[in-house]
Amino acid sequence: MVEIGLEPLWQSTGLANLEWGQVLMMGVGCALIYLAVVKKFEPLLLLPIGFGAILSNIPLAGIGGSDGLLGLIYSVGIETGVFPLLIFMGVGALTDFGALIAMPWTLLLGAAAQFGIFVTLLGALALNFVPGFDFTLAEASAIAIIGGADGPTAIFLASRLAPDLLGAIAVAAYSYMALVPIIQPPIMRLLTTEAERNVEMQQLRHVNKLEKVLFPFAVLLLCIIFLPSAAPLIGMLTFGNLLRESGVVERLSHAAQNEIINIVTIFLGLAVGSKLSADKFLTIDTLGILTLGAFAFCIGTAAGVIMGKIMHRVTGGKVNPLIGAAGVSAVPMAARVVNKVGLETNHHNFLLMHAMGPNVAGVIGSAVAAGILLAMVGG
Amino acid sequence: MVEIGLEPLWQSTGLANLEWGQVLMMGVGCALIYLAVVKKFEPLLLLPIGFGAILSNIPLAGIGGSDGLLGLIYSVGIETGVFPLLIFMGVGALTDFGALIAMPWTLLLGAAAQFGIFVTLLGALALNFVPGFDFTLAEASAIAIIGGADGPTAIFLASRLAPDLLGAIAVAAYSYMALVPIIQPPIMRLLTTEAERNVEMQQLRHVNKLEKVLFPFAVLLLCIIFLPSAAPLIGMLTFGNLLRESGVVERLSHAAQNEIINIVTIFLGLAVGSKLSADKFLTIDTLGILTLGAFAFCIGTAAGVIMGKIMHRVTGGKVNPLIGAAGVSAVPMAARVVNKVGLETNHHNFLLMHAMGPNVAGVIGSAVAAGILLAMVGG
Amino acid sequence: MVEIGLEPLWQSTGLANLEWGQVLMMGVGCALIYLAVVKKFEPLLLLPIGFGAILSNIPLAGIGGSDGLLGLIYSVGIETGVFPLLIFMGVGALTDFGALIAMPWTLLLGAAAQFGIFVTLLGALALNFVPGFDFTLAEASAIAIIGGADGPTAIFLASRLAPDLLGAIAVAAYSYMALVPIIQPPIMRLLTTEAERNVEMQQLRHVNKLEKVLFPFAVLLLCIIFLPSAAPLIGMLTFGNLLRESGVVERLSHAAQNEIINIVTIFLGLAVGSKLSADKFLTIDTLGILTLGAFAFCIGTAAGVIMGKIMHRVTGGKVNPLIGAAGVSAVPMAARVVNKVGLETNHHNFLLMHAMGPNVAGVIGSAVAAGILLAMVGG
Amino acid sequence: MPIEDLLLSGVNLMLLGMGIVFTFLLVLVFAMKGMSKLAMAVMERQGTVSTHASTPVLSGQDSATMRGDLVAVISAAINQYRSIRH
Amino acid sequence: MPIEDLLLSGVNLMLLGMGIVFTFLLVLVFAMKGMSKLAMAVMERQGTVSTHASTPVLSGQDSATMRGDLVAVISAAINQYRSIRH
Amino acid sequence: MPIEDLLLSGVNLMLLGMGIVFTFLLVLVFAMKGMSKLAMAVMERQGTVSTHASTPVLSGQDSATMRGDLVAVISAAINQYRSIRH
Ligand code: NA
Ligand code: NA
Ligand code: NA
Repeated sequence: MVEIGLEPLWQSTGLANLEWGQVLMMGVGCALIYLAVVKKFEPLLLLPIGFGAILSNIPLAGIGGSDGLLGLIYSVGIETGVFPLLIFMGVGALTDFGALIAMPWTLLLGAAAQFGIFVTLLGALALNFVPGFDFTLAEASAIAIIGGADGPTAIFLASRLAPDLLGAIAVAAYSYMALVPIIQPPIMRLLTTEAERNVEMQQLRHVNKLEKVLFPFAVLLLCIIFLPSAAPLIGMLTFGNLLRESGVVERLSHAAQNEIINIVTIFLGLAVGSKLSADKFLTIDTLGILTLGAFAFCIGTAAGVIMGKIMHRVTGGKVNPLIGAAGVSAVPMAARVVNKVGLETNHHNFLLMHAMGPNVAGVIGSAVAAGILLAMVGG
Repeated sequence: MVEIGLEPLWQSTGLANLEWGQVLMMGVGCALIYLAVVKKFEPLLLLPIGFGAILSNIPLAGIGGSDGLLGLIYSVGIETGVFPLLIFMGVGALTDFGALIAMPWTLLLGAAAQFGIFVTLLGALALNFVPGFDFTLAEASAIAIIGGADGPTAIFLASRLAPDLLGAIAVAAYSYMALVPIIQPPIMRLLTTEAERNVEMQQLRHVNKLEKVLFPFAVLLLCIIFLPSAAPLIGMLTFGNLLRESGVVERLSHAAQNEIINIVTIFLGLAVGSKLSADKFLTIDTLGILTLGAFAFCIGTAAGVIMGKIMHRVTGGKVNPLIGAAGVSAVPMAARVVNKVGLETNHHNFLLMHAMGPNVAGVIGSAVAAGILLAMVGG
Repeated sequence: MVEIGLEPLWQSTGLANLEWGQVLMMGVGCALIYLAVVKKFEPLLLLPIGFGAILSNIPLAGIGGSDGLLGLIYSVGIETGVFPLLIFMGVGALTDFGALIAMPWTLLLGAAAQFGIFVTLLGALALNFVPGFDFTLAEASAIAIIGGADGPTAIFLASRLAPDLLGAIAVAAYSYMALVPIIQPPIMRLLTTEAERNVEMQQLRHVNKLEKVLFPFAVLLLCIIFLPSAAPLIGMLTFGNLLRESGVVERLSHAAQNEIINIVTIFLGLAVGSKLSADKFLTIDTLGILTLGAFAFCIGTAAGVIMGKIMHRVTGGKVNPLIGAAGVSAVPMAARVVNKVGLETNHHNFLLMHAMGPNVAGVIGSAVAAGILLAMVGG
Repeated sequence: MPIEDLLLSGVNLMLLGMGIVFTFLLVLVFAMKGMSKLAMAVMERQGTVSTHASTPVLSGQDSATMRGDLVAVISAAINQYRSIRH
Repeated sequence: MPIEDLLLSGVNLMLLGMGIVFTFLLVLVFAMKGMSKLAMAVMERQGTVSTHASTPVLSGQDSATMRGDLVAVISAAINQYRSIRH
Repeated sequence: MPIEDLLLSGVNLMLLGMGIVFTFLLVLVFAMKGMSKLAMAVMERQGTVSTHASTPVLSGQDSATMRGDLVAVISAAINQYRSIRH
């Protein structure tokens, strides 16, 4: 007779098996969902990540384990790098690079903002002087990419260089992307004069269809020649963009912008959440990552604004240095923040379109930075 | 020279290789398609199941084999449990639990209707007295879940406890769900007086948005504490529901309610159909399963109605006992049947909304029952 | 200290690693994209194939390798045969077989046009007399299927019989399908008299719903009896068509016609592109395949038209022989070409609907031919 | 294999292949004609009986019969299968 | 296992099973009642405070607090976890 | 590895990294400027030649040329590749 008594019954309850770490991680999951739902912090990712954290910390159920639903999704979609790359395809299909094509020089603002990545890399290594921290170069690089302010890039790089830190890095990346409206404005105001913030930029020129079709090829060509390690990211971004701009594959462009990116986002979020286990997330490393992440965003913003000031000088005052802050990516949040801070000084100064140039340049810039880190450290 | 003659040609025809069992199973497949198309029996699942049965019984083609399309889909989606869980996410995203939140006591109707599951479990074991039957406890449990009147739950549990019976169990579950309008009314009329059926229930109170957002957490919390083995099912159901009710992830909610559930339904049906092979389906066990399934639905309905009568007494006549029949789940068919039987007695008595409470309670109830069976028998 | 110097930096650039073959293949990829975007050559497939060719030839990135995105997609979707079969399901769901049901005799036109396949098979074998060519029977069969003028069938068969030639075969199949408006008209004009081209055909009879529902079963039944090796292709085609015509599974039919086919098309194209590597594509074999492909289309068209002339005689002039050209499939391009050539002779003679019959018959015909080749050569 | 033998196999394959293609599609022609006749007969009868089959909710009587049908059909199949195998 | 023992297991399972189902759903009844009360209280308070929470773009002050909250919550969790484990 | 060496690697990486990022994006600036010029020239020429390229159905002459193009391009590629490898 199969023994079905009260003792095995009790042993099969969650109460009898819950560990403190799991309870705490479920709390973290709930906090992420709270931020997503109530505060509208990047809800498309933080809600699934938070729920994934709850599910994978349920005792006995093993949902995050190698046979569990979230564990399976993780191994199929994130370990292989497939999900972040498909998201990048969707981002490419959703992005209009017209503003960047009209103002190619704003690419330099996107370049400058990547300074946040590399300073954070140094910061992560320097943190090793503090007892309790022991980041390798690969881990420091994965943490540094938070400064790229780009979720899929961060997840892609972390899955390659530091899978154990992936949960914390993804949470930090998306949280700070949502916090861009709080982090950036003080830095922007501090580094610019009122006169600079007051600059009205001339209207963008018209960009024709052929330019938009050739643009993905130009970016991909340089990537092939100089930095093939960035080719998976840049390749899928430009592929998605070509689907959009070619105008002959409407069905596929629609699928990349909707079905694929939506389905993958649900699975990506749940799978990232499955990495929020107590033993990997509730460590001193996570505090370091959260601190370094904030630091990265601040440095990146500052570097972008300072490059903006340089361009302001060089162009004889035609460039409003505020748009440099949009170079961190965090599309389209950072561009909206630029617009808002600009309007504070001058009620008729709409910088949104001008900020979109450096904003999308930041996406390319951080993919390039990710490629460099992969090539130099990933070997 | 490669020999290409008439003899190998004949050997490559279906005629030369068809076995009787395959012909019979193709007939079963056609019968299922007939029921789906002409009689509108759960067509979303019975049509793909029936077609899958035909395809996987074609000689030589090996479509249901380990290298064949349906065999591959089965091993990726059902053996792993992924497909039923994704369907549950979609069900969560499609379900408005408002009626249940307005009348939490109707959860008890959903509880009572699960009696059908456990009585059927006993019945399956008792059937072993009949020569030819030899159900283990695990197999009996998988058969019993048909009484839950919930397709994905039945497939999920069967794939874990009795994969060989999965085809017959899935066919029985969906067939009887479609037969709810024939099975339930006589039982409902038999067990209730005209006065009871005549009861008009008061209008449901308004349920606010926050309640709807908190509801999935309440259900999941109890599942974590008491019954973690039900967490995969309950977890995905509540996740889907949170996507719906949070109001901040419209894109993801839409994907769960449409793209994902539609795609998975096609594949789930075909893969279940691939388990309808002669040697597994054309056994005496299948007759037992079909009989027990009908039995399970009857008992579940009766138990729900009797609990409805108890609530009718306790509340001093405020509850119409008919709504207890909706506790078996089979959403939304069972609720519609309640409404129809109610209207027979009183032309102005619309019970549909009141029956939706126990109806969705039945989904939670059978997921809970599945968790119990997994925990007690699945180990 | 990790060595991060200029030498490894240079070694990580594409410039230092690019091989000529890769550059050439990227050029081929660009040419395919050019044809897709500017000339509207089957853009839904040639654009992803072309981009896949570029991506998989990027040095160091390994995107087409076994761990790369495209390599993974290839092994999951094409090596298993899943993608072409899902496309076939979508084709079935998108196709209205009404014109064929109204004129069942036009099936013979679809049969005749398959002559292109088998003559090309002979041609491929005869090419072995030319030094440098050494096609096996399996390879010759895979090449011959280009004459079926049906992309997914060609990819399915090539993945089974000659995976190394898959890239070239897919490129040839889709290119020539796009070239149908150039290849066919001269042959059609050459083989028909003005009087024949002038024939106006009587209006198609009405086809009722039940006929459309029974049609997929009739086709599948014959396939089961005579040619089970064609069952994967014919099975998924008829399944998709039943989803469409049954009228009870609107959600699933919509998913097969949109989400599934769009998503799979993107992945199929990219994965086929990943087979366009220099060592497999830049061979004398490819030139042979391109030549044989054009040859196959010409022979298929001619055979169809000649069978059309026979039917013209037999029916006492009721059949316009032009519609035989549509028997090669290439849906709906070939039917449109027939319509256009018909209008040249007689401005009031709209043959489009009459050409749709042989056109969809050609799809069935080439799936049957593929089944024969699989059964005879694939063993 | 010498090229001549390959070619011979190819010719063989062509003859058989075209033969099967034509046979298959010719049989399909007749199958479709039969099917169409059947379908029209059924539709005509149904037309007089009213469009009964397309009512979305089952009427009691109709379905009760049919449920009998389902169990009957499967039972018959199982019996037949068992009697053949044993 | 003899059928009688199986049946005994089955009865055992039935009693336990229905017991758990009822307990679970009964506790859920009370959990839902509590939750509804809480939700209505919160909504009422919010109703007077204005529909603050649903503003899509964050106001500076509100979010600054919250960012403190996020880091504070996670820090507290980590500290607690470490103090328990060590 | 001692932390000092790690930091040295980090500084190295930072200098190289920012160098490459700036070089890459600077070259991209010029590539884009060139591309835009090219695109505008092409569009202007096309504007006068009419919007020929966007006709959905191929005109015979145009495509015949192009089909020659396709085979020619691939043939050239294959020849070049073979001549290099052998
Ligand atoms: Na960035
Ligand atoms: Na239920
Ligand atoms: Na064809």
